[in-house]
Amino acid sequence: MGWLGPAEIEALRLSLRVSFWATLVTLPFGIFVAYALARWRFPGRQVLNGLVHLPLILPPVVTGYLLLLTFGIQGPLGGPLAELGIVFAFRWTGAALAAGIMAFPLMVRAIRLSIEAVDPKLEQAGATLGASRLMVFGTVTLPMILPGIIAGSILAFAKAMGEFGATITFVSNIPGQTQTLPSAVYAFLQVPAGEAAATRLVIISIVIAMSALLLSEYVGRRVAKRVAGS
Amino acid sequence: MGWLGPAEIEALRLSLRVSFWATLVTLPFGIFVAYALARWRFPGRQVLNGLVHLPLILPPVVTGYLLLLTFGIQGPLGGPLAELGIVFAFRWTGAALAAGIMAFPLMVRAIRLSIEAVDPKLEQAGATLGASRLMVFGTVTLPMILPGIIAGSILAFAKAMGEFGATITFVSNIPGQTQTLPSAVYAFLQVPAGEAAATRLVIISIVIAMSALLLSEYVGRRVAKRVAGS
Amino acid sequence: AAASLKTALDEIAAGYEDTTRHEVTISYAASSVLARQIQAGAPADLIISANEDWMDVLQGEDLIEVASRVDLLGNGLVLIGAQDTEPTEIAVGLDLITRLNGGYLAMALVDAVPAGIYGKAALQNLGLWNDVEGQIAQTDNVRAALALVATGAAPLGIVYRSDAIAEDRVGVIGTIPEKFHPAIIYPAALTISSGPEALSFLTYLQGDEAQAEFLRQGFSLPEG
Amino acid sequence: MSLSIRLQHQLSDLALDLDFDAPSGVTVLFGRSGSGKTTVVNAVAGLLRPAAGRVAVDDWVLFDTGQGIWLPPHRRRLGYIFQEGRLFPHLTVRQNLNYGRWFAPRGARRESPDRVIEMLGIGHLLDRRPAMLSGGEKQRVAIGRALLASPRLILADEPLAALDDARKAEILPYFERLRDEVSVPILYVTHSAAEVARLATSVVALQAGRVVRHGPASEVLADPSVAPAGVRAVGAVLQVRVAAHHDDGLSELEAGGERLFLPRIPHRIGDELRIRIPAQEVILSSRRPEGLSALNVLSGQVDTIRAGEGPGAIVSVRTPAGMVLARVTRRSVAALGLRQGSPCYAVIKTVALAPQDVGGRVVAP
Amino acid sequence: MSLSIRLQHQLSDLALDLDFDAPSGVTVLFGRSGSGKTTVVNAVAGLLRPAAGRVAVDDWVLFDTGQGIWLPPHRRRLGYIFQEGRLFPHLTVRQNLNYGRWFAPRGARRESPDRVIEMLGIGHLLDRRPAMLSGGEKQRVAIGRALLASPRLILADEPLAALDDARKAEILPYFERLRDEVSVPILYVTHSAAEVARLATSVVALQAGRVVRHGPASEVLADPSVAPAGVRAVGAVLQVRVAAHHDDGLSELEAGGERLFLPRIPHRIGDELRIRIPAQEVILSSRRPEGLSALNVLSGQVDTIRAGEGPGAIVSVRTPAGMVLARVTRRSVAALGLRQGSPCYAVIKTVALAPQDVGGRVVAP
Ligand SMILES: Nc1ncnc2c1ncn2[C@@H]1O[C@H](COP(=O)(O)OP(=O)(O)OP(=O)(O)O)[C@@H](O)[C@H]1O
Ligand SMILES: Nc1ncnc2c1ncn2[C@@H]1O[C@H](COP(=O)(O)OP(=O)(O)OP(=O)(O)O)[C@@H](O)[C@H]1O
Ligand SMILES: [Mg+2]
Ligand SMILES: [Mg+2]
Repeated sequence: MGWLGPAEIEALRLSLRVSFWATLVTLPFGIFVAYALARWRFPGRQVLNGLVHLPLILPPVVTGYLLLLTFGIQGPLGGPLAELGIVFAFRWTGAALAAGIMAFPLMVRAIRLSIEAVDPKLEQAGATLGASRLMVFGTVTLPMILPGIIAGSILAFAKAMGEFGATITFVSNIPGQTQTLPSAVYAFLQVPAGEAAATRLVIISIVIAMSALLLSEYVGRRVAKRVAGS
Repeated sequence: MGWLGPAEIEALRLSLRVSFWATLVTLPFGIFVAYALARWRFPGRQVLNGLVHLPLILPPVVTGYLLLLTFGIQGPLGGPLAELGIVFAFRWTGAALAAGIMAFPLMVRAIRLSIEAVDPKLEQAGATLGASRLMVFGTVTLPMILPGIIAGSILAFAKAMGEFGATITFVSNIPGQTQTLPSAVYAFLQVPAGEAAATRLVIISIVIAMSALLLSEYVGRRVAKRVAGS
Repeated sequence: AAASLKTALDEIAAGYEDTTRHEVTISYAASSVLARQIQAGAPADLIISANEDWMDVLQGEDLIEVASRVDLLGNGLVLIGAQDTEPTEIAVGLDLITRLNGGYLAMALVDAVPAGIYGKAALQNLGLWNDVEGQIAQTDNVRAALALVATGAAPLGIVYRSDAIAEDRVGVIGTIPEKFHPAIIYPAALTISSGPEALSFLTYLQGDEAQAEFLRQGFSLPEG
Repeated sequence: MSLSIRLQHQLSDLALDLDFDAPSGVTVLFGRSGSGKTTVVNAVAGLLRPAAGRVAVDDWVLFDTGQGIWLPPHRRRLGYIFQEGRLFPHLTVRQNLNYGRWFAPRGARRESPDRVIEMLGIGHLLDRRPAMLSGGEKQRVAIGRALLASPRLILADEPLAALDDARKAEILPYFERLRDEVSVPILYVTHSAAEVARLATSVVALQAGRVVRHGPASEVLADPSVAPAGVRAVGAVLQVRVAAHHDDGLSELEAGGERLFLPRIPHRIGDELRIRIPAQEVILSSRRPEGLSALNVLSGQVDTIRAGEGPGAIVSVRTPAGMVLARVTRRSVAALGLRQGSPCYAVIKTVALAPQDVGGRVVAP
Repeated sequence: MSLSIRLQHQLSDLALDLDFDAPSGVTVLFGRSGSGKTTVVNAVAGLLRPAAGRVAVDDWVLFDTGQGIWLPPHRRRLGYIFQEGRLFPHLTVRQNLNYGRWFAPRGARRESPDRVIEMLGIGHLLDRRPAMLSGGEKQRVAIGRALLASPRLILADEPLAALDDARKAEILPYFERLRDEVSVPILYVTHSAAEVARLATSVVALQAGRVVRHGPASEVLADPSVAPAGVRAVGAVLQVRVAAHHDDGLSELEAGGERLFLPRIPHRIGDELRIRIPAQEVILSSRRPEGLSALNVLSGQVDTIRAGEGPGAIVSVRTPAGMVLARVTRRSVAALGLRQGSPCYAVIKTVALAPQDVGGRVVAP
């Protein structure tokens, strides 16, 4: 990558790291919430559903601002967490948090749809064979929704790679810490003659996201084949 | 809504109009592309898939800029379309275009997942009963994926309601034409003491998007009930 | 620092690092974002804003060292058009409407973004505001306004001089005389949590080497 | 109308390679689980594209790899009753039933929906969705859906397996009617000996993807060496006329001057019928039996004696009523000294002639 | 072990209201399509929560609305063979088979997988996925999966309907073994008279959600007035001993000093068996028959004569071998002058005693 400056390579690596962790850490939550929304009826279900979708609806800047207020050093959650050693403010972890939250609705929607497509009769069959609810989930539901999980994760990863508004508002644009590819693109776009550099970074984003997409298609197809067996 | 100024009501109405049309007009394309990706194998399938996801990956500003280059008055598509009387530049239609394109990947993903969950054996059964491919689609596949279509549409609508970066870059912010709620929110956030007004608008966005969500849950559940019959 | 300073500041910071072996980390974002982050306790030492209002807010909340506040830079507004447009003098009675020819005037948000606010003031002072008010395409930042003109979407635009001179695809029709708008100031200040190196960098920014670079990028130095 | 089928196809570990002509009427595909029956039916339906082959109804070619003809499934005008039902979950029973009718060409022969609904006993289910049906109810709706599509070819993959005997007995006549009156060719997969015996015009026995026996039902059924439907299905068919209905619940039939009694049947006096007499149920006697509870005794001569595998033999006895088959042990053949031409008596229990074995009309293959 | 079931539940247009005790062994639920059989089985499995009721295996309560007990399905230790298979599509056949074993408690009685796989004839399918199986193969895997879960209660909803006769004949003994040796209670839904006759310890006849007849299989089967499995299933059960195997393919049995011949059975000489003699297959004679092809003649006296509906009657004949039932016409009863105490001869065709009707051991209810 001779045509990338060290700062750009830095941004690329950071973006990958942020998106990777954002996806990985939100995944269990995403699966849990999707399952709860798909299969359980509980009071507050619609509230949860609304909350999950919030980042999609709000302008990213607003989400970032809310994150800043909540998870900032002086925020109601940021303070206590900081005492536990978990600091989000102006760290790459914060960028991951922002990206994860922005990507969360996409992930949940995808997984939820695939859970809803699983025939409860198969889950029942698992139960009669002695598998507890959790076991049924692990051995029947989870494998059958793998295509949805992969789809949801890649969608989330792609979204995280492209996330910008909430991230820059929450954790700013600090090279090496929070300057992800999109932030770098933004910075380049703010100055004269930055277009060339911005274009370069955009192309990198595209290449990475497309590779992830292709990979997910490939894996998803193989898994779907296994699941459908045809 | 006494506590909303006329400009804000204008922005609200415009946002609703833009999101509604963005969703409605992209829907047939979304269904078609989702079907093609789910059920057909053709050369360029992965390219199409990548293209669809592009707006998700790119920073919205970049998407907006590309739209400007393509659909601007002097763009390769904008020019010819303008001669046909279809002008996007600085019109609400352009805002709808931007919103639609930004929301497209979400819509396609949701619909595609639900198409993939339809058992091809039922489509085969339709075929043996004399229904052509198109008829099978209309009478078997389409009704069965309605929950996915509703989910995808609401997701797209919500995304369209929150879209800002691509819109303002492509068609800027012209009150009454392209000043949607998020643009207004952004503007308020740029100035000190704009928070109160921004909060007001954000709450409106949330209420609207949540209502859409609730409605979609309700309709989706009813449809799913019909489809699953249980 | 304000995002529009990126090119210049990157150069200057590199020079500073070479001479002092101190490391400088710069985060570029919109002035409003930077101000809010400092409000929320961002670990910043020095802030360079494109917006005096936000600096006033921070000062009001005692988040910056009042003594260190300086007006670091200035800038000018220009009216731009397509590459080949004829330069004109900008004065009261400018035939802006004719030149727009039904098209839009690209500006940053006229009530929110500094460039837009200055531009609106200029238009008001030029007595043009009421005429063009309905024909303004506002963008979230100056660069986007510049892009509208550069791509031909808008025939005219009002942007910073520093942005206009580097864009080949637009031509400067004329600089808006400073008397028509409030002085465009980039204030800088140390935050209350700043360390000693921050002061040295702020001082360096005001040195000759740095100022020459700023001038090269189209900024001006504040009067006085 | 006749159906000709030639197929070559390789499945994971089954090589399908068969070639047979099915005369008009019901062709029963018979074979063990996994022998390829459903695969053949799918190929005829166009749901599976075989490597090579040809399927035609008379000169209407459904596909022919040689000529490159391939009619898509929806152009084949089929009534396919799937082994697993495949009802449309989003449609009500009524809509499921009507589905095929929407697409049937205007001029097509139409079944009366009311008649089909009544016969299948699904009138009270019309507004339900499939998820609210029992297993047997689903299958009945699936049968109705296929029949109402005005098909030119019916494919039935174990259509009655999920149904109880009483319901089977009600639906079987309908297939018979299709076979006899409407002359729609029917390709019928079943494991049930009674269904084979009752419906089959011809039987194709499959084994591991190949045809091991193929012929008119009466021949295949009378052949103890193959007995694709199990030896219990071997039997003879007699042409009879209803002579009288008696007060004690018996009907009297006349055949070649002989009288036969069986439990009351619904036909009118004078009706011509064919009844199947399972070889299983016939006892032979070397002298006229007396004091026996069996009311039906036909005298005749032994025509042939065919020993099958195992201890049994099938003895054909020529009687005035027609040829009767009896399944007896080889030991009895020896004990009674039976050989070709021996006079003997065929004893048939009245109750053994169940209404199930009486068909309105049995078309000779 | 005995299973007691009491249920009240309202379905769309079926009111389920039943109460019966099933003794250990196989309880067959019998009834027309839509009569509520699957619903009952689902309630026992815990897949449906009935409005009121109680289900218990001995004193192990699965649920009791009165006491507020509700064991979730996975704690009920069931082997449920579903009417529609319900194999896990994402698992191979082998994994499907092993599924229940993963969750079986350590100490549970374990079936040998090899034995089950061999019996079901699915050894060559182990690495396939369900989508690549034929209908019958799927059902066999489903049976195997349930059996290998070490269940304390087996629920079988028409498990053999999709299988061919030969396969049925292979699998039936396995259910018999479960019933006789392992004493797992089995709730078995079937439409097949032969299965009822062969497996049922007790029979519960359902009609529109209610029990219309319930009793030991031998009683219900011997009662011509109900005949839930059709009159053809009525029959008697004799206790016999294998006396000899003959070269001509026949086996000789001994019962109370009388000899019976039937086609070769696999049991060893000296084995004690119970065989079912369908009433259908028995002819009565007032004098000792001679010159008949039937090898089995038992002399005895008429015990009871029960007229059913229709033209038939069931005559019980007390013979040295035990009680034998014969289904004859009322006309024959009159013609032969049969009344209680009349001496008579029961004639049973050798080939009518099919191996299908021979059980290793039939537990008296
Ligand atoms: N989920 C349901 N909701 C409402 N009604 C139902 C539901 N499932 C079944 N039914 C109805 O309840 C009745 C009993 O159904 P069930 O499945 O128990 O019958 P079954 O005796 O098993 O029949 P089959 O032999 O056809 O399988 C039927 O009339 C059926 O239509
Ligand atoms: N999609 C498939 N891919 C590969 N092999 C298959 C597929 N479907 C079925 N088979 C195999 O092909 C063989 C024939 O299957 P088919 O369904 O035609 O059997 P069948 O005669 O209908 O059996 P049954 O009576 O059990 O329904 C079986 O061995 C089966 O395992
Ligand atoms: Mg099959
Ligand atoms: Mg059932």
